[in-house]
Amino acid sequence: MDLMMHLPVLIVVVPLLAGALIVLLNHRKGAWLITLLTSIFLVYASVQLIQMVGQVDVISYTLGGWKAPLGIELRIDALSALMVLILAASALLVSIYALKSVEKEIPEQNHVLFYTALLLVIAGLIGISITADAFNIFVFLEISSLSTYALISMGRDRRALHASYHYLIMGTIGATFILIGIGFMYVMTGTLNIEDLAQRLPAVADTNAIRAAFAFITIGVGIKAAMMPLHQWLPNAYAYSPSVVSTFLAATATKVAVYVLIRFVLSLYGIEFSLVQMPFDNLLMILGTIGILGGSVYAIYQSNVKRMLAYSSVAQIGYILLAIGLASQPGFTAALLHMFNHALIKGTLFMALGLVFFRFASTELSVMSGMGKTMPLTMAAFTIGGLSLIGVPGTAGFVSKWYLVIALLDASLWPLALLVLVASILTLIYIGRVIEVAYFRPVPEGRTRQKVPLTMMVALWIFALSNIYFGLDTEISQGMASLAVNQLIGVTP
Amino acid sequence: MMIIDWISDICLLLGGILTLTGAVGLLRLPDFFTRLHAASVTETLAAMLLIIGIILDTGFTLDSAKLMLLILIMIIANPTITHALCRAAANGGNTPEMETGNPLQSSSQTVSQSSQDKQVQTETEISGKEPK
Amino acid sequence: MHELLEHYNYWIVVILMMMGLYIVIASSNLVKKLIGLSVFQVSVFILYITFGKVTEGSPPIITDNTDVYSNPLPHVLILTAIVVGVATTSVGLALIVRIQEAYGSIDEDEIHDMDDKDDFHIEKQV
Amino acid sequence: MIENLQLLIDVSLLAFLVLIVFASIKMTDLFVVTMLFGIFSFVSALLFLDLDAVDVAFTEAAVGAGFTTVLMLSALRLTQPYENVKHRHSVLALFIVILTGAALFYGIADFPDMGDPNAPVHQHVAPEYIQLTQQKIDIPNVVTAVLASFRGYDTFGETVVIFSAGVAVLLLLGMGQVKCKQEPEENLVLWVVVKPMIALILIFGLYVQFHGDFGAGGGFQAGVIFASGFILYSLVFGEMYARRVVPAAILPRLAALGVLIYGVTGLMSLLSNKPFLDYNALSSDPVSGQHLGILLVEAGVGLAVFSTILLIYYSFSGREVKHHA
Repeated sequence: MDLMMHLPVLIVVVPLLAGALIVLLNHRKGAWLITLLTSIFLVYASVQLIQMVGQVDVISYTLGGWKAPLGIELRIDALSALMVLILAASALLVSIYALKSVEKEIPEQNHVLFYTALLLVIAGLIGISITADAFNIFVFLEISSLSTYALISMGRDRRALHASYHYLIMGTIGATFILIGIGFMYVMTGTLNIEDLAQRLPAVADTNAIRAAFAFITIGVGIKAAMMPLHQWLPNAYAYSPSVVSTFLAATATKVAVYVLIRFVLSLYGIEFSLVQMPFDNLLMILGTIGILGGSVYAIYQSNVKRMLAYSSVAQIGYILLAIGLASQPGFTAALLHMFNHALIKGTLFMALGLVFFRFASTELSVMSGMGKTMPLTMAAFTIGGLSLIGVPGTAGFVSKWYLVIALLDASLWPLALLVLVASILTLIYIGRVIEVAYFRPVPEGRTRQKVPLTMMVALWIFALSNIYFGLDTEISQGMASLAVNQLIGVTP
Repeated sequence: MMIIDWISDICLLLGGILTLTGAVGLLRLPDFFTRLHAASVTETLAAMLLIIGIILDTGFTLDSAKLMLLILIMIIANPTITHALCRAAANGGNTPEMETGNPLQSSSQTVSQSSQDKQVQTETEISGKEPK
Repeated sequence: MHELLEHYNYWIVVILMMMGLYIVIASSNLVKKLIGLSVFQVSVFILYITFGKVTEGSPPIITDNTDVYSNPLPHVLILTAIVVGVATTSVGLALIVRIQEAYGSIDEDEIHDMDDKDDFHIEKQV
Repeated sequence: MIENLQLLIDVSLLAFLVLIVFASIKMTDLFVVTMLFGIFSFVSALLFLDLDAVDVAFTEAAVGAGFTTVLMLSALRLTQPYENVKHRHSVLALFIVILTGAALFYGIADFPDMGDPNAPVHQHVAPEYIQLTQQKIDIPNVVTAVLASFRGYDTFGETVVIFSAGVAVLLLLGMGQVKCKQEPEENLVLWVVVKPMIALILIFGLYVQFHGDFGAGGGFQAGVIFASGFILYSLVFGEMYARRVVPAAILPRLAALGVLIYGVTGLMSLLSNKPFLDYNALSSDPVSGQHLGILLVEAGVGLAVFSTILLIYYSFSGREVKHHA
């Protein structure tokens, strides 16, 4: 048995079965341990997969031994491998962090099921990232979504319940839209495999059905990705969910939706159809711009820091969409880089807030007064994350913004490049508010230096330092991104 | 063979007519219990006649054996369901109309209980008519 | 007659979808929203099953009587989708029960007002 | 003749569906809306039957008309059965709905005709499924073959979906507890009739489970039917007794076991270095390997679905009505 050969399917099946195993064993500490071991395996597997992709370009794995359009195929190219790496790394850090955080925030009788749901979300998102079957995307989308609804509702505030319900309604509408889109493509071509679809679509590309399918998939994925006018579910869902959940979701969930969009736009429809024939590039750029400005402005007005960052996530999705809308090689590279870097940034920020919540059971701005002195390490990490979000040189955030601005200038869209800089100033304002309160407001009376668990601190600092590392050494992230782009648009480097 | 075909046709026809009367009764009868009575005609006798008609038409195959089982289950289940519904309605404070001599003359307006009114409203709306 | 009926299913399915979506968006009752969502999903199921129908075909269970079978693939897809639908509905209902317990209401507008009050309350503390 | 009849049924059932949904838009009594939705599901199940989708019809009837309705009624018990009558921002709603509808009408305009055997859907992959099922899997029900073998990975996902729904409901509502006073009223007729009925339902569930290769049915439908037998028992005799027969605490484990059975069956093929879910590896003879594989995964699906459905029911029915403070 050659396990290496089966890694593509194992990275989905192992977390799924681990989730079931946790329920079967029903042991509280064991649940955490299994989650941790699973995530370690996932990180190992994703690194292996990246190396394999470097050698053979595309790994194809046919499930059940049935060839592609008949059976379901898993396809891992550089883009999928990058997604799996982001997911696996976030999963590992989050599960280290979860040990103490879950103990604090979740009632004891729910721990086992909480970890199960977490593993199912991870597995679902990985499943979406590596499948080459349009319908299979829907199935794994629902696995991750259902568990996400449950996880969000575990927040202590009653608003978490409402936020979760709201997400359930919008998310299901989104998923059903995707289902409609897939159906429309299926009826015109008779196949569900993405490669096969890509081959058969050009013959029927000039039909209403295919254009409508494109619209439905875009809107459906747009809801899941919190594209600006469809973002209403996101702020409260992130703000009121438990720290572990908001960290993992902020680092990964919307990115997977953007991944699906890229997959459909580039691998399936092809640039020719989606970005040239349809006025999709302009649409994406407009939506991206709205997202950047709207998200940033909303973020400034929030008094809850978690919700502020949630709105900031909406803005960051705007950057990614804007970059995709450029329909150029530098644009796509910038988009993928930002997906990677934003995961690091938001992971850091939400974890830091999780520590604040751990101590003070609140993430209101007022609570953070003087926190630079009472929780210096946490706030230092938060500051690194914040600087990275603004795009200060030497941080990961700078790299992706740099690439985005270059790509914009390449397309001689200097007003948009200016806009990106303006948006950075907006980011500076809302992050600055937090920093100001934390470092320059007085420490509330009687509050001393706070202790926090080591595991949580370690996870936080790994995230924070990776922001700096990937800000200085861009070889890995940039190399992966450009390899993925070259594979997607069929250019050999 | 001819006779069996004839019997089958008669069964189907009779079943159809009974279904129709049941439906009319469900719409026109005044209160919950009389309506349930009308519905029970449809779900026992009419359904059974239809199935018998089909059995006779197809001859004796595995399918018709399954249909016979279906009849058996319907004989047991449907009256029980009607019974349970009646009991539940009676326990829920819904009493049959006893005073009015001819139930057909008591229109839905005279039925005072609100739950019955709602029932009437539901069914008239489904049938596309305006409630009074 | 037949020409007119060839797209009949699709038209009705679209109307059903629109009605389902309308219930989801326009109704402020959480249970009714969920029912609307189910109607929306079931109409998509009908769409898929309509794809699979072959004229004069029979169910895709191999028998000696016929060679023309309807397409089994949409059936398989929709079996999965039905499961997804019931899963979503049950999670949604569980959420509604918890919302009722926490807010004392299942009317979305009322819940929104209460949410706003919660926000305001916290801001006042600040 | 038969075709015209099918078309006639199709047309009238669809018209029914529209009427039912229209009525439920108008209704404000949630009990009525719930019952209408049950009818809606049942009529759509009939429609699926008419469109040759027997397995789908079976599932929709068991799930949509049966289980979902029971669940909604249980939820209404815990909430409020009436809707506040008001139509808010219906202009926005209408706008969105009309926009969506327009896109849909635009899209369906150049669909192939319904039932056209030359449509791409019937030309590309489907014929191979039918052919290969006869050659390599050798079971009559092509849907089961595609479900469990060709697209077994999807079905694995489906099993996990229902499992994750169970986990979610359990996280939200807990398993619930039953007080002794919650016994239902004495009803001799029901008691006498229901007892043999439950036996029949359970036998039918087993039949559906193991007959899925040959006719409509399979693990999913069987799981729902089996669970509905226990739900009936708990409705008529009291949940306390039902919980004595199947304790709530083992249900999550059974569901997890179902998922594990499916997953491990898939992993077995890895031992002989064949891809995940390749049942040919299960036996020296590929065809009997397929049979064994399908049997095992269907058993996994059945177990997972049965326990999850019953678990969800327990969670709802075992929860006490709490009044908001």
